[in-house]
Amino acid sequence: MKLQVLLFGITRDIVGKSMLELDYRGPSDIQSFKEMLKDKYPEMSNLSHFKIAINQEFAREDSQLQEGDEIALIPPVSGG
Amino acid sequence: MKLQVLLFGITRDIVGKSMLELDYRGPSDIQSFKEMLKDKYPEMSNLSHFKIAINQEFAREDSQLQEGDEIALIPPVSGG
Amino acid sequence: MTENSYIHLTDMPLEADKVTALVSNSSQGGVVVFTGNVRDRTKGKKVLRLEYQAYQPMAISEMEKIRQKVLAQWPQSQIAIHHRVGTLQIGEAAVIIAVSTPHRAQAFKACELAIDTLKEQVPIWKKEIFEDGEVWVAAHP
Amino acid sequence: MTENSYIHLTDMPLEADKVTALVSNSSQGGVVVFTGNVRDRTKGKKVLRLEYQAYQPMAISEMEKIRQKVLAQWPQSQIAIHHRVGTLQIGEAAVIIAVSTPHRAQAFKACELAIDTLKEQVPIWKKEIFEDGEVWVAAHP
Repeated sequence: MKLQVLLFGITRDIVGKSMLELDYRGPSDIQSFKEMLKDKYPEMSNLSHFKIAINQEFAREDSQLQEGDEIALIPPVSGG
Repeated sequence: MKLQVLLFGITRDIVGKSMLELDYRGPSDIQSFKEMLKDKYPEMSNLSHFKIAINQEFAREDSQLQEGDEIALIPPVSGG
Repeated sequence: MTENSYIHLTDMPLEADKVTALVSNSSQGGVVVFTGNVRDRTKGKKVLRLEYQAYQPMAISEMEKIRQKVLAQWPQSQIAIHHRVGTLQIGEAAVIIAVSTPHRAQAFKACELAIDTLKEQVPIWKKEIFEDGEVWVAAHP
Repeated sequence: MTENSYIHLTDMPLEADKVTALVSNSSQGGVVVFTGNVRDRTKGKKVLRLEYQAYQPMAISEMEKIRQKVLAQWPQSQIAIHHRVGTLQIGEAAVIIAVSTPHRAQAFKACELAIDTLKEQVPIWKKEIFEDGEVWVAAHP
């Protein structure tokens, strides 16, 4: 499925752009999607953690990606 | 002993002035002094409580009044 | 006890920005400011205005004691306490306490300790003026 | 999630008076305001400036969730959260949270809950700029 992935903070620096366009062919669960990203961008494995947001909500354990979703990588936040 | 007693809040209203000049002949402990005031101004017995300050410090149980002290009546405070 | 800018008793309107600025500096990450405002009613009864009276030198001395207590308990903190006296209109600030600390949890604790202690110990009294009378707050049981 | 004046993400300097005024009214006795300022050093190292980046719509939505959580837990409270983005100079405010409640203890609790939750959940990131490099705060273990 075609996904557009928004990038922020350190993940934007790792990838080198603010949006990633992917033709993702793996399983649609969050864990598999994160594994694919770590394989493609090994530096992501060095982060404290990173989360996935789907349509501006934090993904849950059982969330599934769907084509057309607004996906974002959420590295450790540091606002305030 | 001659005492000048500063009055604030409701005690100022009860006595009707902001300073009371007394020639106090009772015992110099705080408890006796407060009893004298309650006898003289019965309305003071109706207060939640009132404290005595000597030289701008709260009197303690064992404090003694001395001529020349700056005495003040401290009814329940309500600042803030 | 002489008054300093950290401890201030005044019949002029309080300014939160000024009190906050006293404790803000580039090495303190967090500032907590408590403002106590004059409310428009007490137990459902409409308040027209308030009058604050203070035993001025002792009030300043007791406010300074609160400041020293906070500085002793949180040595890296900074604290300022400004209190209003005289006639206050509804909505005006009666007290502003600003505390900064390196870690924010301490600033919340210290600011709350300061206002709680002020309300218990500082010789300041407020009289609520109603349409049909006036009452010294907390005077009677 | 649309932005309202209670929840505000802006690249302009924050104004504590404005945030405070949003929650101040004549029936709330106490207002607690937390301001998070940019510090001049991190672990002893001099910080030149900071850059804040936000996932704007989600950050606003998460700030609004915090607001709703506070309003649910303290139904009589009012709360405003303003957060800065873009380049901040040392000493400038990155976040201001103002909470008013009828009873002050609740305002302290609610304000602290709000800033603690914001720092855990709101998708905003800061990069510290040093003389010899820059670091995304908290990114690495």
